[in-house]
Amino acid sequence: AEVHVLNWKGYGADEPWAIQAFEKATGNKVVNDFFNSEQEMLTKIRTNPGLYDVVMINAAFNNQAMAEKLIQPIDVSKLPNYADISKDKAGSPMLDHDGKVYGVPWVWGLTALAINEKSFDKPPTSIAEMWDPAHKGRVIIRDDAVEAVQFGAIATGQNINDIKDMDAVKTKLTSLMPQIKTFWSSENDWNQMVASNQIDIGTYWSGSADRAKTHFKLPVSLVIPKEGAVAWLDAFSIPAGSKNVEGAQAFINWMIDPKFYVEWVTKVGAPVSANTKAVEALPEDAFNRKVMGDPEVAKRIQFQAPITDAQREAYLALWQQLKVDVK
Amino acid sequence: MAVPGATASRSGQRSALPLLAPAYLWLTVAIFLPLSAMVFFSFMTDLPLSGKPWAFTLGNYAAFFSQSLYLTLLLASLRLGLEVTLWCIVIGYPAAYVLAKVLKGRSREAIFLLVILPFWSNGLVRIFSWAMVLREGGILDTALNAVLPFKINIDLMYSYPAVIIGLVHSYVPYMVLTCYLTLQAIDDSLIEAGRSLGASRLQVLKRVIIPLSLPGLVAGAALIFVPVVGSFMEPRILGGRTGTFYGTVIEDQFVAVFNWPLGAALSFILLAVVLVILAVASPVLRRAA
Amino acid sequence: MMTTRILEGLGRFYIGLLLAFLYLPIVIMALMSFNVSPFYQLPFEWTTEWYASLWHNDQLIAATWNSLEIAIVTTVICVVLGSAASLALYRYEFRGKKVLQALLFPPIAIPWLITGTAMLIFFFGVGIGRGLFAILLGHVALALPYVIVVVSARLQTFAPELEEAARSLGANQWQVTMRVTLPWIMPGVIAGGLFAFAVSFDQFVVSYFLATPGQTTLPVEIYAAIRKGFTPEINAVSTIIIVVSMALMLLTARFFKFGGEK
Amino acid sequence: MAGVQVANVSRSFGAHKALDDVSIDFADGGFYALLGPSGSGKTTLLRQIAGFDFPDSGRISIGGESVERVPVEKRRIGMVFQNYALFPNMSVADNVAFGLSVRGENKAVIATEVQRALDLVQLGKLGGRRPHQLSGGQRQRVALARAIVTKPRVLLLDEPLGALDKALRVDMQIELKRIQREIGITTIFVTHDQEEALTMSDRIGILRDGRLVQEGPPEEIYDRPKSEFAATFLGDANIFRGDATGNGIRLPDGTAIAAKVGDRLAGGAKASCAVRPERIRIATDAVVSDAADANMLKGKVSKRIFAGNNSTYFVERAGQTLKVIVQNTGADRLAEGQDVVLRWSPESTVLIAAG
Amino acid sequence: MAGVQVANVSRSFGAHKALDDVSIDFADGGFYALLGPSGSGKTTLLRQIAGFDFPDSGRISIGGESVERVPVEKRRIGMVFQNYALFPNMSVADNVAFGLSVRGENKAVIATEVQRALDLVQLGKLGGRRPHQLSGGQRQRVALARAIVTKPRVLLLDEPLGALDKALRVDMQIELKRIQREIGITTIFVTHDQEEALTMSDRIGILRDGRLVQEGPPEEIYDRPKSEFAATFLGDANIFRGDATGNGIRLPDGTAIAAKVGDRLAGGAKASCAVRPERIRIATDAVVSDAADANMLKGKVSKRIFAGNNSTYFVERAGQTLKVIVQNTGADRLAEGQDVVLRWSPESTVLIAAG
Ligand SMILES: Nc1ncnc2c1ncn2[C@@H]1O[C@H](COP(=O)(O)OP(=O)(O)OP(=O)(O)O)[C@@H](O)[C@H]1O
Ligand SMILES: Nc1ncnc2c1ncn2[C@@H]1O[C@H](COP(=O)(O)OP(=O)(O)OP(=O)(O)O)[C@@H](O)[C@H]1O
Ligand SMILES: [Mg+2]
Ligand SMILES: [Mg+2]
Repeated sequence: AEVHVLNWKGYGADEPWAIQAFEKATGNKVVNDFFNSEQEMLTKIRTNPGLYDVVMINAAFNNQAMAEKLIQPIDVSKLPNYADISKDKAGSPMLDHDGKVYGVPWVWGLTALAINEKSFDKPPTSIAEMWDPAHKGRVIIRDDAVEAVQFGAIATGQNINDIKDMDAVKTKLTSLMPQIKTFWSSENDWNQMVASNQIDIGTYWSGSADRAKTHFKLPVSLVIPKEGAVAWLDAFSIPAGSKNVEGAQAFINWMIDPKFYVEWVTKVGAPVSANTKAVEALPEDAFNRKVMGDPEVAKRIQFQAPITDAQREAYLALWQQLKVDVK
Repeated sequence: MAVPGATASRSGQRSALPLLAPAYLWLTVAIFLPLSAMVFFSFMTDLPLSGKPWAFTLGNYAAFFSQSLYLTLLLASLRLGLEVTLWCIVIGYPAAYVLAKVLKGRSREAIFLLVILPFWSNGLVRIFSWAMVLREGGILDTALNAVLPFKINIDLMYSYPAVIIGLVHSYVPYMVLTCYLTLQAIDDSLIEAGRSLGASRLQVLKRVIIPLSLPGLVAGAALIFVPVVGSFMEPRILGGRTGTFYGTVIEDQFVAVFNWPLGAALSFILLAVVLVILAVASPVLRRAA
Repeated sequence: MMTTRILEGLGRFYIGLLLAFLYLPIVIMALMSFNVSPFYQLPFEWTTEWYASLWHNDQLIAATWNSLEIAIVTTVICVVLGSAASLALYRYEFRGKKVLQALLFPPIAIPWLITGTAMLIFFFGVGIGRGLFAILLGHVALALPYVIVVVSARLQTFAPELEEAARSLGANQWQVTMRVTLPWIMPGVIAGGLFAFAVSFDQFVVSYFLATPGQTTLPVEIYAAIRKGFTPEINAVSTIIIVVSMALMLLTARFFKFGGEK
Repeated sequence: MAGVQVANVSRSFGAHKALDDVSIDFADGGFYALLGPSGSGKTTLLRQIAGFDFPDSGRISIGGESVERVPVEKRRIGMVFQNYALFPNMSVADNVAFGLSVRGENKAVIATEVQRALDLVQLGKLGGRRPHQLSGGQRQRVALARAIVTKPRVLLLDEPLGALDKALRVDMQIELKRIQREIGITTIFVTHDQEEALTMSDRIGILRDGRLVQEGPPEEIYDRPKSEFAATFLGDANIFRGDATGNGIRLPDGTAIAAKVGDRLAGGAKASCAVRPERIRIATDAVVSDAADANMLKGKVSKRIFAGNNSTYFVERAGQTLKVIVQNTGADRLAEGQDVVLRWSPESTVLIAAG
Repeated sequence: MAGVQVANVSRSFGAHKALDDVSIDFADGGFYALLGPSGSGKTTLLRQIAGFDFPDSGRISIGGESVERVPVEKRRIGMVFQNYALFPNMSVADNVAFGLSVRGENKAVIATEVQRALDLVQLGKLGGRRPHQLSGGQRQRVALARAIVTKPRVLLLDEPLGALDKALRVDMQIELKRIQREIGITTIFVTHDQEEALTMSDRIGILRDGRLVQEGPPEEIYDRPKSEFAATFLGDANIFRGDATGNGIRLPDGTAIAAKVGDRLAGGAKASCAVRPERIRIATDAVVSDAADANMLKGKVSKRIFAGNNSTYFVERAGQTLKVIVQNTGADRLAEGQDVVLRWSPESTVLIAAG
């Protein structure tokens, strides 16, 4: 049977070696489809009922998908590896509703800072580095309203899920705009900018930074600033109307398996697995184990909670205004 | 030359129908009906698709007027469209003229096709290549510094000029093509007649050739101006910080916040503005012809 | 006489400049397909590894073929339907003609993103669904207005008494069209066809919405690939396409006259 | 074959009446010349018959059958356009072959017919050229060959020989007449060459401002014009205006002019007499030669213009310039300023009611 | 103003020599007619003078100055194109105004000049029309008005009156001559109307296959053609071929024809005699009238063709058809089949060396 998987492109689930092994082991054939934004992902499930068997959903969106009845509860007893998932993640209220599991935590990561190693003798520790006039025109951030605003919240010492002082965020971000070279929207953008030595510092995803260093051998390293960072959790769900639930379960289980994870990290570079066993299978000094597993770090990071449409639109309005003002 | 409706008047609708029907049926099914659905959505508070309650509203259109942002961006986009169109005319028209009236023989056909060909490469790949050329330490920078005795820093990337360059590059073949089509049809004896009456080449160009090639010029200008006003890909990638335009905010509504009703309303406002501009321009242009 | 020669020389020079401008990114694209770094990094290091890996990238190759097929079919359909419609708009006077002409602009003016979403929803609603057929449906609709606009521009230069002459010689409407009108507007038809091909072949947005997994087109593949990390395989495949089409075009240029005749 | 009936046809362009209630019966197999000043509606009339344009009122029949609903291509006409309308994208031979080839004629037959038609218009060797590589006269001949090669039942010729030199024109005239007689094509021919109209046609129609002024066989129109306009438009005429007497008119200065041709008019009415310049004999006043010439006037030669086979003398008389044509037989010329006597017979004088 | 010198100009299109070593001196202020069969190179020659096209060899000067490097717009010419070349995008008035307006003339001046030019070509009321709304002759007149309104120093007219009826044509001829005389424009005029060429021009040049065949004042060319071609091309001629005698030729059947005009030829050489049809007197054989006519032949009338002011009799004689033109003075006609005697004087007979 076929398992239709909807995920970001190049995000583990489409690694040829993994798929090959999975297909060999379970007899299911994997068909990958990709999205470029969460909204698009939702649209795709909405307009293709019954097409997908597995969908990767950021935990912050799980609630919305469930409310729209786009996804179905998952029988976690069919997933042997589910037991190894760290309790704080497996029990997340973002994924479990009415005692039913709607999302299986897969990996988590950070939106933190990444630096061009060539531009720094010593890695910076503060988020304020981005505002340093020395980096004028050599800063890059993602073209994403929610992320930008939450980032501003961190820079102004606020809770990203409960921003009280929007004006402070706006002022902070306004003063950042002139520093910026351009906005990135894909890993490739970031990597190209570094490769051609056009930037010093910018926001980046932890998994991507890892990939840039490990896989592409670029002079990139991740910095988790002392003010904190935005964390996100990605989880797998099974869309309502899936025609191959069994295959979907097998696939999800495969994805949270330590064996796959270790291979993924070594060959490609990846975020941190939600499976504690998987993380433990990494070498002691692995970044995902040593830094990301550091309790000091854990204290500093803030997980993204779901946000309402109204908030999202307000963030977008703010973001667009900032971009227009800088023109 | 064109004698409008010389053979026409009599037959009208009935004769036109079989020729028009296939094209317009196709357009109806694949564009007009879907867009009508969008028009419908643009008057809703929310998409029915999303499973949330919805109601009719004019709010999406009101949003355009309540926030100065949209108007600012629309004007910026119109200016962008105008500038790109002008550059395309400035660059493309002479090339079309040379192709149509100066070059003769085989090389003409070959060059003509060569002009179109870049078009067949992927737009994104082309934009990335431009980044390579325009950035600091890129091809242009290196090449100029190799030639010039003094050191200059060329970093056009992520700026308004970069957007213009990228868009002009993408659209200039339209202008070359459409102008060529009408220029080539101008009888040489008209040019000769103009010069025998004492008009210099430039005057002949202005008074005879341009008016006669106007249909092509107008078609080309419309085919460039219209999509450029709504473009978002090139501005986003090449414009960097300054690359926010009307098209990009529409894109945001669709991609980032899933507010299709607002996105649709914004695009229909754009469409209306563009159509009004074309409608106002066409009689002016016709009079010039 | 002298000035004529000088002007001709200037003309050639100018065309050369234009071609240089047009081909600059293409050349870079081709060069980068031979560069080791996937991030357009210099210094240039020669490799053919991207061509080799392209060879094994079945998905990319399949997508390329899909794109080619769709573009060719789109071109043929657009040229036929578009030329017919242009002729009707040129020949006949009837009520509503202005409206029909104005209707050509929405497909061009509305950002493809919106059109694409609209198509997705509508096709989903009426049961056409997604897939290559839906993509074709969409591409033809997007390219048709271009063909009609271009062919109409050329038709405006046509002298109607030629049609009259042909009819006086006993040619019926079809023969008049095929043997007198069409040869005159041929440059426009060919140009329209080239546009249609370009619109379809480089069409990302609409294809993106309408493609089903496993059945994609080249631009969709490229866009998706860019999220992951751009590989110069894309440059490689683009280079191959350009080189092959250039060869084909220059070959055909030897056999056909694009200028029409005076 | 087929005659063409034009009945009460009118056609306006905006406020301008290009054709105004025109009725002509073009007899089957006849050769008909249409004459008229520039802009008088000749081309417009041909276009109505061909079916490119439609009358505002009136009807047109070909072969007895109304053609209102018959499209151009079914009317079986051949037409030479005033501006030729050659197909620019085809060679000369393909232009000529067009009519046969749309009919689905056999290739070999077409090739022979086309070559024959090209030979006929003396362009046998230029079949491979494109129209833009031809001279004006060559183009016109291609248009002619193209129109006749299909052997239409009605041939509409809009100044088909206007760009040809005299010798070629005569050759073409002979060929046209031959073809027209052989297959009995009804031919309607617009020309500005009067000699051509007079020598070739069975009948002539004269249009003026969209109206048919006079119609009839060439000699009748030439010898008995019904109006001053007809008299001066076809051929040349000296016009005298005065009051009708029983058998002619009396000029204001009292001179009587006798006329034996044309209208019979009651005495006293305003009337004109028309006399062809070649009918007047000119002599130095001393000589009296022929008593049969009842009309005589005195005058003074003001100018002589040489025109090949004849010369025209302009003679001043009572404020009027009279023209006299004299064949250049090699005899002595009259000098300018010489006093002369003009004589002509009443049989050469046409009486026309003033109108 | 300025004369035009064409010296040894040649121009080929591919293998075809459209102009072959042509030299003509168009005198300043002269009125020059170019004649020649269709395709003989007349338009090509005008285009060289105008500067649209360049000679392969030879040189052209205007006003004594070589114009090789002078672009068209600086040559100060006016041209009427064979196909008119009116600007389709401009009204009639704007077409005519074009030349003045590119010169930066004052608006009011332009308006007056344009109206005057349009009145002159009798189109005063049609200034607002577009060219495609005009009849053929009207278009031609617009082209003429457009060319003369700028008062050029050289006027190149390529069949400028070909689409006009006789009356209008005569009016235009008069106007053209008047303008040309008033401002002394050097005028070069292509026409197929022989009468027009003969009556209007100071000199005539005849082209054939790209070569200049003969050149001179009208009467000289008409009365003393230097070749059979010139004799038959301009006007009509009866040609007799035989062996030269001291004062004429002897036909193969032994008849002698006396000639007093043209070349002096040694006895025995092949030669021709040309006689204009209007110089021959035709009579029923009984009557003997004038002893001065040394040449006499007998024949039989085979046909008579009416051509308005004259008629042509075709007379068969020894396998040759001779033409005789008789003015239509109203006298009795000869019947077809009648035996006749033809007479003409040696002064009317041109001796031409066989070539
Ligand atoms: N572009 C061309 N290519 C080939 N031959 C040409 C071209 N232009 C003219 N010719 C030939 O040159 C010759 C002279 O042409 P030209 O137009 O001068 O003739 P013309 O004397 O004006 O004749 P007409 O009285 O028919 O207008 C013709 O035989 C014509 O076919
Ligand atoms: N499309 C039009 N719009 C307005 N007037 C027109 C149009 N076509 C023709 N006319 C006018 O109708 C009249 C008759 O034109 P037509 O072409 O029949 O003249 P014609 O007798 O053929 O003249 P010519 O001998 O000059 O060719 C002219 O006065 C002309 O200006
Ligand atoms: Mg006419
Ligand atoms: Mg010519």
